[in-house]
Amino acid sequence: MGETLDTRWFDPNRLNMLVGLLLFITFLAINIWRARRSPDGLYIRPIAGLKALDEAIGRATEMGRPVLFIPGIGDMSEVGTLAAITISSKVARRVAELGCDLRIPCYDPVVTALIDGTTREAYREANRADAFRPGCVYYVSATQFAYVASVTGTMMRDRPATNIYMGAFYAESLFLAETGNLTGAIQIAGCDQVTQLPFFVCSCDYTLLGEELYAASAYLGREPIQLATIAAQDWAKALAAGMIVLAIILSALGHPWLGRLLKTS
Amino acid sequence: MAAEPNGFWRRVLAIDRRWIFVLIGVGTALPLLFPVNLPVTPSPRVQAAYNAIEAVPEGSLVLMSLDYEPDIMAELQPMSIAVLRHCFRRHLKPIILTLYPAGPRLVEMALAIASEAEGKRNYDDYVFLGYKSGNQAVVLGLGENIKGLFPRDFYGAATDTISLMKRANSFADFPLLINLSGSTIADYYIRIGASRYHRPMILGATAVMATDYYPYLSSGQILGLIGGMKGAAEYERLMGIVGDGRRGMDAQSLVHLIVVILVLLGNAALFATGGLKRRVGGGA
Amino acid sequence: MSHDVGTWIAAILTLCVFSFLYRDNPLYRFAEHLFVGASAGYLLAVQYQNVLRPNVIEKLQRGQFLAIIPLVLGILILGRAWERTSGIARWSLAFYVGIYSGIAVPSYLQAQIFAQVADALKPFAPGWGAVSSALVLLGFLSVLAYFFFSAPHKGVHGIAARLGIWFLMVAFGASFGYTVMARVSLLIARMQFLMRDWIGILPGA
Amino acid sequence: MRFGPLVVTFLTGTTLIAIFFIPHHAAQETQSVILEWADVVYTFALILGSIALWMSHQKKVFQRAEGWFYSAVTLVALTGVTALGVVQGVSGTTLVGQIYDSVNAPLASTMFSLLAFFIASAAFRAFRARNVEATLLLVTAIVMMIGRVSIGEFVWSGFPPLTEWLLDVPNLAAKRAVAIGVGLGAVSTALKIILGIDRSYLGRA
Repeated sequence: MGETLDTRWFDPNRLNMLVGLLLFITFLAINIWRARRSPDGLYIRPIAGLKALDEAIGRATEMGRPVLFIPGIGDMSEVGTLAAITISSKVARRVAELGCDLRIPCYDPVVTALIDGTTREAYREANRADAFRPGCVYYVSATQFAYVASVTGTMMRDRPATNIYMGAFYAESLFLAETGNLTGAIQIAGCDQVTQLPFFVCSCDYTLLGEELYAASAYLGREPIQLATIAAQDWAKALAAGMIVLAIILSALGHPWLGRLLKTS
Repeated sequence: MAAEPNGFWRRVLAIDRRWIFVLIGVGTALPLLFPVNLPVTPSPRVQAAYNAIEAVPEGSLVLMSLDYEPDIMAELQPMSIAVLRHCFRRHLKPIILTLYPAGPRLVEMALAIASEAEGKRNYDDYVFLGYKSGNQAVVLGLGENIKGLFPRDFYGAATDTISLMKRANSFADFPLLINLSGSTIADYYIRIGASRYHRPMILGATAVMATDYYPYLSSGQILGLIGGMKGAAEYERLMGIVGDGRRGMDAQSLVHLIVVILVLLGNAALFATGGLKRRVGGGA
Repeated sequence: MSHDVGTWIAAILTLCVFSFLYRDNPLYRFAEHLFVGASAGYLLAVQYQNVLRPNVIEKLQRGQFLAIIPLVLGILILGRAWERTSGIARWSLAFYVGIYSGIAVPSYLQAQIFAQVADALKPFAPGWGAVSSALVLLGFLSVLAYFFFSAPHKGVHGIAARLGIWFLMVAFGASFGYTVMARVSLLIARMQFLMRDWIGILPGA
Repeated sequence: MRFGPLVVTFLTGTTLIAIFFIPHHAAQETQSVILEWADVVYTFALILGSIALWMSHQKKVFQRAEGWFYSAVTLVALTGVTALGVVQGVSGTTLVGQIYDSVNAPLASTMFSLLAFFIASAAFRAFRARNVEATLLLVTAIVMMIGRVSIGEFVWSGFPPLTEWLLDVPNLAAKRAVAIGVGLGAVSTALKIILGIDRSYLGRA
């Protein structure tokens, strides 16, 4: 049943995606250029949960209790995890400045290694390298509910004042958020799994919905280039919406070709 | 009540969550002990899955991939048992495999129950190939050479010596694929087995996953869809048997009812204590 | 009552976990620590059997020396164990992050953007279906408006974003209600395990 | 020192994006080799994490810190399961397989089933009709909960189709918009990393 080996150097069925990708990179380049030219020229609407993040860390400092940062149970193939790493480093920096205790239990071992590095760096940048406690970023278990068991145990015993959930979450979302709610912690969540959002919305004080999570990681940096990427995404969204409306109108008039252009394999 | 206005409703609002836990626990256990067997009406999607198996000619091979682990077996195991029994009843010959390392024990349990109920025997009526690691790569391999992928079955017999396996070389030899899956493995079977090799396929999934697969149903890539314990109960109903799916349905109904009553009670309490007038920020 | 040791262990551990519902206690703490150790150990063993042995050890034994590359990359990661050598782990992490970012770009583009847009392009269904189709389009556009960050939520955009939030809330309610069913099924199965497989007061299998 | 790893990320990232568009068998084989290497890197990260886990619990046991007994449980489980699994293998018939069946599996499924309790308490607490958004959430959730079980059909035969409509129309609209937004956000996040715009993962914000 030997299938003949594929010797094509390009898959023509994916041309539309290549065009889409190049178009998106162009959007990025234009917006980065715009941001460089006038750093204050880009408007990005504020995200409610982010202001709360600062206050929540402040509250933990006042109460003398730890901040618990949970980077989700996604591995590196999930972009939510990448956003979680960026956000964790901003949170670590703020925690280092204020001088409270930080704990980051991790699910994925590679993510653990990455966050360990970014957290050390964040403490160094805040000139508090001495305050970094080795072991505050730790691997628990890459088994969903073993991770949950351990993290909820930490919540019940160490009583963190602030729980921050950022990243890719699955069934454990409700378990963690309900336990955190029971301990009376301030809870801020952000997750890109639509099916888990309702549970965070019900049990947390603030929830970043879907792509607000990625926007947050750009927003926290407040670097113009980072914000430029959000603007580029907005352009792409507008384009997608426009094309959908146009295609539906066209096909109602008997021209379904636009829809066919978007079919992928 | 007059002395302490809204006293009852205030207590309702401030109820310890452990009382809710007790209610849920009792609400689950009681119907299991004292079943009333509420009626179960099969949905069109489950009926379609049932019909797909009915349509396979007697004596045909069917490929069954049972891909889940113990943590979600509650939703998929009753389904596996019901579908296996259906295949056996129709004198089909299932070739079974799993893509999860902890899967074989569950498959063995399901096979033990189904084969005993329908009086079927290993090697004469079915073959269990066991577990193979590699997810997508395995599904791709099934389209090429099954015996190469599984040189031995789960019990160590060489697959080229098993008479049922003589006919089983690749997807092409199966008039029906059955995938009962708790994960994205379902996508691989749909993309590769159903789409690339154009095999008729039915899918069983967890209740949460099931909605994500409706589009494949309307596009015809899968013929039927069984979702969660409820789907298993509907399947059992079609088969005229009582399994863990149907046994669970009373508890399922009662717990849902309890949750709904709790929510209504909470809102009544909020209304009675005037809490609704306070403007509170949105959840999001 | 069951006579199987495995069933007894499973049943006792099940009760240990259920005890968490009352409050945190030594039984739960025991189960938690056992679970963490056993699962971390199981993963290590599985990775050894399924990855390290076939992809590195056996390959090197067969003289396929290309397997040295992942081995070196892997060993570099271990540098993170000490402060002084932690910098060298960056090389393997950079490799790893590069791979998954590279995979993410086309796969999200395909599965999340193109597939969804293509799906949204289906012509309106006839009759009453058209109302539903129109609602889907309206909901889609308004939720997209909510996620449009470059403009403040004012005027028409503000109204659209507000409508978007309403659609989101309905979707969340649907997900929530739908998930209840799945979770209750899992609890039913645990109860069945305790009452049938362990104590034996429930009939049937 | 950081320039090198950035180049590595850029090269692996762009290579994997390119492979997506190249159906040539050599490209596809390259991809599987790279993924195999990534698996090895992951395994070493797992070893690193497990060593750290072991050390932290060992420290607690030696110092007789609060809860040292529980740490001892983790240590024994971790060491025992790893050793047995590496020596004997992990399939169903081995000792590790049996430990998995009577320890890991019931613990996982019981933890999972606790969600049935939590989903009820979360619904009771959070589903309060305080404003339009919360009301939409709660009404949809109630319809879903009632409509998808036998008792719902019993009360009103229109419930099941209503739940289907909720899933197919408002739910679909919101999910689709979120999916497209998430997809674009994911693509740009990954691109930022590949192009070196976002270097925070290397330890520089």
